Amino acid sequence: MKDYSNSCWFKIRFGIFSAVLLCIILILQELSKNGWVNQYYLHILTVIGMNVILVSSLNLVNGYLGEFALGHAGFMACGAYTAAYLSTQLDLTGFPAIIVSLGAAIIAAGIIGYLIGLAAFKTVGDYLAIITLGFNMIIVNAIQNIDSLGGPRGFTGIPKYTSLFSVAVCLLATYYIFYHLVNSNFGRLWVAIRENSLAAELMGININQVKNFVFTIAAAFAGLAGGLWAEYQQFITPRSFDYIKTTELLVMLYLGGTGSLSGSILGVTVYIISMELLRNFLSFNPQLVEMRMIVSPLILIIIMITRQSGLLGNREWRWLRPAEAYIPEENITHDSVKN
Amino acid sequence: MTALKIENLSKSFGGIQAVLNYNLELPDNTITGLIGPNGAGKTSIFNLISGIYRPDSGQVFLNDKEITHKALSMISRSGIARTFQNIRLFNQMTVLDNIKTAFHRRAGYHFGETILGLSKFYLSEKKIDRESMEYLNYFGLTGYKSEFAKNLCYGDQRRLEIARALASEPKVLLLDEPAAGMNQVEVEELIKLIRKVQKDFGLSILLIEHQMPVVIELCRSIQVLNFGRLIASGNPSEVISNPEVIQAYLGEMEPVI
Amino acid sequence: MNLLHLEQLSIAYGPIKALHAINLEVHEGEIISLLGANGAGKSTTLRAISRLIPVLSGKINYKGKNLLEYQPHTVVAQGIAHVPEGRGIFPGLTVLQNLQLAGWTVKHKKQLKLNYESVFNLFPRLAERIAQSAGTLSGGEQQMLAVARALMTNCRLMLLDEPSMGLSPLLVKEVFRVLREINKRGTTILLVEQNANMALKIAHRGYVLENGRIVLCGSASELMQDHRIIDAYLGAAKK
Amino acid sequence: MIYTIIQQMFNAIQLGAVYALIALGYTMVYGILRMINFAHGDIFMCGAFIGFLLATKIGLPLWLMLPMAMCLTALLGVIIERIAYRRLRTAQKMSLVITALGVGIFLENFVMLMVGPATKQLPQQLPGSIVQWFFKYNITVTWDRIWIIIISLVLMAVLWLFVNRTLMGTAMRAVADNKDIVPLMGININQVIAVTFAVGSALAAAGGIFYGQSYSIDPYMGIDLGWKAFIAAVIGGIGSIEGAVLGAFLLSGVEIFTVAYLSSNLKNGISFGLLIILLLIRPNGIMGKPILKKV
Repeated sequence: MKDYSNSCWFKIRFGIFSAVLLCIILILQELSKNGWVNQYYLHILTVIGMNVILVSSLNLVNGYLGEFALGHAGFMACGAYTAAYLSTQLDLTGFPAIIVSLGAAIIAAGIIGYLIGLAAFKTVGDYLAIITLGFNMIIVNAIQNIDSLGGPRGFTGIPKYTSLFSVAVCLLATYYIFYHLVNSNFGRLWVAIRENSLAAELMGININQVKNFVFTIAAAFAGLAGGLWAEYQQFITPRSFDYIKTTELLVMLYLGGTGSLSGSILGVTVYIISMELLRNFLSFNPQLVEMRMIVSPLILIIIMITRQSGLLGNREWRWLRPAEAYIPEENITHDSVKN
Repeated sequence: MTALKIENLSKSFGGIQAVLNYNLELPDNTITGLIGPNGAGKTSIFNLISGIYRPDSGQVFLNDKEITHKALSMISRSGIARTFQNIRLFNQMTVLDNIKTAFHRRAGYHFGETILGLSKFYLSEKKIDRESMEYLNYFGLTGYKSEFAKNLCYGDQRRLEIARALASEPKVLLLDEPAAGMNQVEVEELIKLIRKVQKDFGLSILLIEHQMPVVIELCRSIQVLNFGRLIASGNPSEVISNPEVIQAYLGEMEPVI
Repeated sequence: MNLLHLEQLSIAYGPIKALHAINLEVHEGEIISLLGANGAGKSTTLRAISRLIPVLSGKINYKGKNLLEYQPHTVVAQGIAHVPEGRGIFPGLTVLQNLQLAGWTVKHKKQLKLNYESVFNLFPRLAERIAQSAGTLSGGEQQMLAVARALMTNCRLMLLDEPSMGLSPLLVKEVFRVLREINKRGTTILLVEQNANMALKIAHRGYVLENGRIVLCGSASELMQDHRIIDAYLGAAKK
Repeated sequence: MIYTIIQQMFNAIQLGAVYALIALGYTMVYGILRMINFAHGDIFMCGAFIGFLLATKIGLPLWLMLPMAMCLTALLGVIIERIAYRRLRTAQKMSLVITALGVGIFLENFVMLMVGPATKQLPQQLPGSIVQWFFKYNITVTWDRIWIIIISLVLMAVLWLFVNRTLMGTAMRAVADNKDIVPLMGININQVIAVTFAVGSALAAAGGIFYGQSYSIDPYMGIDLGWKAFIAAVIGGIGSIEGAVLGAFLLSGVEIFTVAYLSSNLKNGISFGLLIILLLIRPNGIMGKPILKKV
């Protein structure tokens, strides 16, 4: 039988894939500077990339852990404002500035996520949804009241550090981490809690601790996406991180299907591209462009009624599946179980 | 040695006495049966032992250590595993992953090693895989390892639940009606399996069962509950000839009107 | 006369078959006991008759009508009342409100009044507690309320699911006395029980279910003497 | 000083009445289906716009427009339940919640397409003259506000009577209590749920029209007010009618006084903070009953 081969199996494939992807992106970026590739396409790809980070981190909580959290945009705001503030205040430029600001964004959002999780996971179900949403509103409201962050007018003058390339690097890193997490003991515990929290608890799992752990990770990655977003848009306002953003994330998540990393990629891609296509397709009539705004909720409703697990609920594309379990040789005796 | 000892356990729900002054001494390496009519408080006792309910009074000792008021997860960590009357598997997980969850406390890798995908992570995962497969082999479930647990047939789900409970390496196993809904052939297989599991793993088992043949075949001693109270206990032949037991189960044997 | 007739009724929960083509007849005015162990399919049978669960195959005939064409709430209007397992009262409502709801399908005021009279006559305890919320009643009283509610629907056939569950022996006797009384007043009863002796004592005929199949049927007195019944409850060692 | 407080309290009562009318819809649907109807805020918005169209396009007077708008919105609520929610009643809860979110977004965008994004003003149909008696004390209260408060309270009273004194109301509480048993009483559960949605939506429409009497309306107002009303329902104990009304007045009071004495920027933060603190201390709200955990 194969022995250690499948330990490298994913890493090799992933490495090759990343290298190819990043090369293509570098070439595209160069080409776009000369105007050979439309900037608009790169913009769409960048938006997709950032949203995939957001949606897949939300997927950890809402999909794998099975809790209904509604405040993800709040963590994005934490990251965005942390990155924005640091990148304008610190005396750094270029690569170190990106690392410091994004790192701080991750940590800030993670800490806030952890603290909120401490309070929020005292409740479950609908109440958890309400309470996370409440924290989202409070974060947004708090930012509105901090003058040094621009208050309700927004934060301007953020240097543009984010490019398609850096988004791609962050996305690949996110996926590498998430892939290992969901296919490890950590991820199995999350799904176990989702499937039957009582049985999970009776296997010795400290449910609240695990839940808060997932929540913190998800918040941290939302912070990363927020930081990327701030340094891409160069201008952020508190309003862009309220429940409307959360709702949009939920739509993409459930479109793709929960409990599946591939689903998150697919959901975001399908949603954003179809929105853009609709915009272009209907552009001959400005009235009709707005029609896409009714089309997207209709799609969501239809998907929920006809196909409740989304496009790829709880299933993965082959290349994101873990290696097949190692089958022991026949000579293993029953006694060996005892040890 | 006594694996599990319970003293004067009581619990009431809104005026209804579910369990009253229940006592148990479960010796090492034995199977004890718990029988009684529906609503007699058998499952309540399981819930009290495993910590789902908080007892009103009384104590539970596992290997002479008191576990009465510990958190749910701590009780199971100290060595009690159970199955449920209505099977509680992780339905949308594969059969193999169901077993693997039981390894969460001896995974052998930590968070950093996981997210970086270090070889220690892969090696430990492989070890967990192999050990889990041994459990599946033991219970004859190897062929279903990649199936979702919800797609197994009833008897296999029961066995998977027992396998998962065993994988967490308990000292005491609580089985709640493992034979419910099984036909004659399956029941006979189950009896063999439980006996074998008990011997191979050196377990002490507390067994709730409605099907008398199972209890009589397996248990050295039997306790009978009615209305939350212990009405009889002893070896199988004593118990089933006890008039009080007959009455609780069949009602009074009066002539038909 | 044949009031209810199950023909080759099969039911499955997902991939698990709960009933395997059972046949069962209930005649007008009878008390029928349906016995069996946990998970044998007794409750499933009742739930199928009151159309709470879908039927895989087979027929349910009631007074010559095909019950499969009905919905749960229209079955009640046909005169079938189901007293579910665990009583299933509305704990947040008062006793009176529980009874009022059960009278939902009774359209004539006069009939409704008669129903109340007969219920309170049969259960004077309920009349005393009319304004009390049902959740605060004792177990026995809750069971009485559940039966009373069935009577309020003007039923001709009453389906009872384990009325003795969780009740003390004295209360069980009381419940069974009332059931016999109700039967004497003209209501047919299909009774699901684990307490075989009690159930057979008041029944005219009985059926025994095992793993979704009917393995025994006959008159109550025959079943009482059948050693297999005793075996089923106390195992082989009883012999 | 005391007069300004009275003035603010008056404003709070008026806002509270609107919140209460919306919160009742949330609480009734939740009580019955254990479902947060995220689209309810948008049904409220639709009610306001239906009233707006009836008043401006057809020119109906208020006493005709209000009941008609309530009926039409009730119909809307029932249709939404029939098309989007009924099929998901037995499905896992998350799909239901997501569907409700989708319905909400749909309604917002649909109304926006129909009437445009600009804010609208409902025609003033109630007497806007100042109540002289209050004016003596420097408190500005107009007659239309008094009317709005009175009609709202009357509607709430009617609802209370309906739920507590009619058989249909008892059936609604029975569905909340033990949904599985209701069909065994011969009650069509779909009918009861439809009535619940109809009543909740009608009240939301009334809330929308009253809101439009004093404030401008726009297609996205449902989100904000919907959430506020929802918080009110949760604070009061979701599922409880008295709780929803109490929560609504409490929340509006907190909001009005925050704006008056602290800062209008803190309004949302403080109301959500109140919600979170209350949920952590009393998870079932002020009047809510604890839900038993069953194993």
